Amino acid sequence: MAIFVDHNTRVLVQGLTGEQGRFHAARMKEYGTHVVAGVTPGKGGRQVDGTPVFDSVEDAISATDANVSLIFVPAPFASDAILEAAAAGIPLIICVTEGVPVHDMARIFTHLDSVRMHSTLIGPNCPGIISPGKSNVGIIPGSVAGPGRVGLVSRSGTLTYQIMDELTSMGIGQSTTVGIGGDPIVGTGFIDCLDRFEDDPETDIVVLIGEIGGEDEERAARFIADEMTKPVVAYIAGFTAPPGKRMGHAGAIVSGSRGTAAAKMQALEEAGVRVGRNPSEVAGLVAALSAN
Amino acid sequence: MAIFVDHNTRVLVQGLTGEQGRFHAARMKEYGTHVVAGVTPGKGGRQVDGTPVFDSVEDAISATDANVSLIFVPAPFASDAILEAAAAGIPLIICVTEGVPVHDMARIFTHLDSVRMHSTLIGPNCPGIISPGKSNVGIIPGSVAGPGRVGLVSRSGTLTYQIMDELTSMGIGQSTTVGIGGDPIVGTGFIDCLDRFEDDPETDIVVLIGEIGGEDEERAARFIADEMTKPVVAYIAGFTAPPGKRMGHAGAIVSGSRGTAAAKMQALEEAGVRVGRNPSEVAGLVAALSAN
Amino acid sequence: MDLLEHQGKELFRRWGLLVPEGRVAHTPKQASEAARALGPTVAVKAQVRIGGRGKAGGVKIVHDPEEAEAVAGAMLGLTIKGHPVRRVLVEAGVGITSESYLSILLDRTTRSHLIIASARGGMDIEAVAEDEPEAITRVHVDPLLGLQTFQVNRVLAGLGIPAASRKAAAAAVRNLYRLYVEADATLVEVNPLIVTDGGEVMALDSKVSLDDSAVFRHPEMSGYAPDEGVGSQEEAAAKHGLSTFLKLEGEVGIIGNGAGLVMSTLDLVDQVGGRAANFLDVGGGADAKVLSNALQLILADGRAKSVLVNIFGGITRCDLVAEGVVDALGAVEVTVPVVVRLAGTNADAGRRILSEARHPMLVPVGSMVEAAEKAVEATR
Amino acid sequence: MDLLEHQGKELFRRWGLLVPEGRVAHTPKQASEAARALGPTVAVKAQVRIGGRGKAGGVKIVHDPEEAEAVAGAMLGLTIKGHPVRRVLVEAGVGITSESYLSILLDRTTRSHLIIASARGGMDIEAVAEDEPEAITRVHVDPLLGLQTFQVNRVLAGLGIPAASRKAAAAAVRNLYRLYVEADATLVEVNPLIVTDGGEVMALDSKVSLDDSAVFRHPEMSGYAPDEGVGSQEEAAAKHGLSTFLKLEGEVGIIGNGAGLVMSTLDLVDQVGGRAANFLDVGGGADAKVLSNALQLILADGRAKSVLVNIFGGITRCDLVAEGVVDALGAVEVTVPVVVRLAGTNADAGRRILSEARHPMLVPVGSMVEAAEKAVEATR
Repeated sequence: MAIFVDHNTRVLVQGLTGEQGRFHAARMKEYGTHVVAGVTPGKGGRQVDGTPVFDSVEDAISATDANVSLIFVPAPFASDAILEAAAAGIPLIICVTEGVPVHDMARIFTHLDSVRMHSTLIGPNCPGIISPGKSNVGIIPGSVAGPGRVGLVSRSGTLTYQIMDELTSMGIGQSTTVGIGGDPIVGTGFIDCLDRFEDDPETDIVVLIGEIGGEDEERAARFIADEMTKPVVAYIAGFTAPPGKRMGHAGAIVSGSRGTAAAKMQALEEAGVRVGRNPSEVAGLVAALSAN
Repeated sequence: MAIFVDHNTRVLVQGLTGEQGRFHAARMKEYGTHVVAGVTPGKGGRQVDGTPVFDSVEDAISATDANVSLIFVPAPFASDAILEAAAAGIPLIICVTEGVPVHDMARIFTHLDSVRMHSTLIGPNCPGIISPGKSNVGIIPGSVAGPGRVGLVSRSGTLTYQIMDELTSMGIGQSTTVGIGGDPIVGTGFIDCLDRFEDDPETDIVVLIGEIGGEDEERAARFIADEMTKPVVAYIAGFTAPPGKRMGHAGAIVSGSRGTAAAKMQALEEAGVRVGRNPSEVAGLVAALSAN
Repeated sequence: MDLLEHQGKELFRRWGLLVPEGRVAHTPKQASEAARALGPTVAVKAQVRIGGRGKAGGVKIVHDPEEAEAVAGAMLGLTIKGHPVRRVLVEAGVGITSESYLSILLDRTTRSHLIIASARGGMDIEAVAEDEPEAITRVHVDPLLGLQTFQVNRVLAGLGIPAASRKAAAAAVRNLYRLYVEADATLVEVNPLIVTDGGEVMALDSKVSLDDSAVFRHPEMSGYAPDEGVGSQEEAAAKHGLSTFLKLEGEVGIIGNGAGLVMSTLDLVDQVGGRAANFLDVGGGADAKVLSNALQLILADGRAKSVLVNIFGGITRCDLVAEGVVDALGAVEVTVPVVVRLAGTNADAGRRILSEARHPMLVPVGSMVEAAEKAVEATR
Repeated sequence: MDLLEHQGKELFRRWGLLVPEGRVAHTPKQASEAARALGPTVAVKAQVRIGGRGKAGGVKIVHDPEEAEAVAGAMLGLTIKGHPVRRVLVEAGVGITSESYLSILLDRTTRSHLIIASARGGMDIEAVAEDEPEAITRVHVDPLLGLQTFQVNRVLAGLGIPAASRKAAAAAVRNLYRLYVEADATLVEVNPLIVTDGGEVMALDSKVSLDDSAVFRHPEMSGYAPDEGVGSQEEAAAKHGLSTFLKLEGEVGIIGNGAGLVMSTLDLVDQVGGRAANFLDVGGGADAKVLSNALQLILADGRAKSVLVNIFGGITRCDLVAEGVVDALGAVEVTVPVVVRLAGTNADAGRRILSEARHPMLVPVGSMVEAAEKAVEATR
């Protein structure tokens, strides 16, 4: 099973003809991911490393039965790319692009919320999703992942690779790692991912990697307390971040007294979540749970 | 049971202080409908015939637990009134107002389609809903209705009264009559009403009263064929309407070869619906079915 | 409200679409003057609110002012499918390298906006849709989200615009969508949308329908409403606030309350072998004055060989309706039967008023079917 | 991007909100000239990107140009919560009859826009929300639907605007919302929004944050970006494309790849008893040049008593990172320990490069925890 992506995943890459798109598509194929199409308006008919390019998502789906769209197009065009993929009815859209304006995302989020729309959006500004040994859609280095029964969901990139790497080197594999992205508004939040992991028979333990800003971790904590039976281990980055300063990610900012790491950790611990103080501690907590 | 409105219906009237609102609220109360509040911005604190008036729908709901909003405000303000009622989360909104711009309705329809919105809109340009003996919300004259087990759903007003009157005078009462309205875009179409009648244990037979324009009757026919077990009798007005001419209702217009009464009748008959050629024939068909 | 070609093009211009230079002429003389200013080669086009004028001789290309004057003279005498030609549009000729079809309309089924594009310009699009469905591109636009770039790209592909004119065509598509939304149109059609020999993208024809319900937002557009001419029945109806009046071809005058009921009455008249002379809905809550005006309007026209008044009283009170009928019968000379059927609120009182009037032309009846039969019978 | 008060007011004016007449002064002399033009009574207000300047002496009312000059002179020497005052805004005095609070911000929880209104103007709104929650009105606006009339009415009720100024206040609310959307703001705050003694509705202060990601749509607004002064560390970072650089108060210089990992590194340094001197994310796929620049930037500042380089190679290659580190160590004199932890892609090759460099200040370590400990230890 795993969640979101697996052996049946057929990826089209919006922006395949760009430098980033081409580079990561090649890495994904190397990993064994089925990359079946690229889309760049006006460049239909070409090929990139053997993958056919189409003018539109609609054309690409008709020709290749792609069921996931991975977006690498530059920020000014990313909103249009997301809306095109959604209009074409593709079930899963993963947007890696960083720097999508937040007003665009507010509109897109509201639009995708319509009952007529049937697409799940991951990101933007996210590293993508990997189900180790099955499919790798995005920029997560496959080398840090190993197949197993721990699910990860995270707002960040390299920090997640760090934790995956520690787990893998301890012999603890992962069912799926989902990078939901570091922007103030992302298409899919922690809760939806936790819900899927809870329902996934191939996941035993879930790791949530949060950071300062917003209150998604607090809401996730309530969800865990109310709805989850599987153990959850968490990590929160940004305890030392000063208020009002954006810590790299557009969404990682403490506003006044809101969005602090301390508040998030407290909420999670009150929900029964074990919170590690650094990546190694997180790995250790997961290892202890796995041993049971 | 009945559908949409019954003994538990508590009506607030948006535009109660206007001439129309006041007149029809009085008639509704006379019928026994619970009219609990009025809303007119800037006129909060007044009373109209003993009914308290509030500045906003939110205030009115807090104070009176109203669960249906009936809208009589003039067309330029009707869209705002609908959106206010929906934002306040009222489950059922009935808009009597005629002349709401169709672009406004396209936007409102899309908005109400969001999974975050929980309101059903009937109308605009509709006569409302009556569940005889229980509740009368709108402008349908209570005198033509009698309680019973026939459900009616219609795009028109007086034509429906005519058919109700013929049924009632033959001793055939109604569970609920829903006037969905005569505009090109209405909040709730035939199918949703048919679905509710199908599920309503107090309804045995359904009468569908359509007219030229659009293809809602054709879609209703498919729904009847696929989903309904209860017998349906139909009537279509406008066989003699010339193409391109608007027959009173903004939605009653044959465009090219589309939206003709003949096509609608054929679709309904192919779905097993008995179609009467005039109101009396419709009443006769229902009587025959009732006798079985 | 359907606009004339030149009115639609006024809107096109206002929203940044290119159209040929042109002038409206009400007389042959004005047409020749326009041809002198815009020519030598100009198009003379009859301005009527109906399609198919080309086949009916409503569009001519001429090469000098004298020819323009002669052609306009002939055209201004024409009646195309019942629509008299009261003005012509004289337009400068343009060199065409390609013709496409572009329209935006309200799609009732999906409750959204629909853009239709085709490279088969200048043809009957319904016929193209029938014969070559793959030659038609359909793009639905979400009313809240609005037109997106990827959709413009789809439309451009459908239009088959040459690469050099893509940018201009994209602007035309965006401008047309803005017009459609901002002017509260229910249809905007450009057939053909051309690429000129200079690479410009231009609307050679226009068909625009505006939402009557939204005129309050566009008071400046109320001037586009059809001007049916002084003294016409439509003008009289409008003057009496009877806005849902429609002239038809038959001989039975029809008055009723409620659009559905009136349509149903027309159908019944047809079923028993007659034809309606008009559609007239007096609306909800009509009083004696409204009824009297409505009846006098139908009687004054002289085409009706009988009149059918069909009222189902809800808010409308049948006693007031009856008073209105009697008032009208007293006010004008009545030479045709007036069949009146009253039901609902105060119907008994109404029927009493009618029978007490004892007017020889007044025919009170009990049911809709009987009303239709009596009214049609009287026309024979 | 947080704007200064006068920049926010520039936007207010552009979007039709009233603000007092005012001039920016960079010198006491300019302030006295402004006071002469706008006075006699003017407000002199320090322009800093931080709240609470009033209590810090950053806002003064003065009554003649000489006083203005003196006050501005004192103010231009101030540093308010670490923000040096580089300019003041001199504004004409206005008569106030009421003060309200109005703001619009992105509500991350509902993914929609949130308008906050209160009749308690001129106060700390978080304190009002705490003490008198019923004095705060919150209205969520759907991002696709936009601001509706009923919502404006709710906001006006919350603002407590007197009836005579309702229309002006409604326009102010609508204009502020337009600004918020059209300028891609994430926060617009007016505290206080006043009614003047003439009944006008005016923004007496402004707080505006724009979305950095949307600057490509508003190139004219890029000039609002903080000008940290020539020769500053921020300027140097920006010059090298290291845009996610943030100066902090501590003594351990931090370089890492990925925002989460860098935050995590800062936290670890804190956990083992140190404090970070900066936040510096070199981003994805950094090469030797980027790393060398980043390291030289931190070393040049002189505040760091040690530097911690923490790289998890994904797209980033650790061998290139190591080359960059070695390059920087060769390019400048290094007097503080540089602790380097490499993991992921090509980490072994990277570690080999480091050890072969045999630089006395270079401290290769195996884990993040060890890295933090070594780096903090070195600062003692």
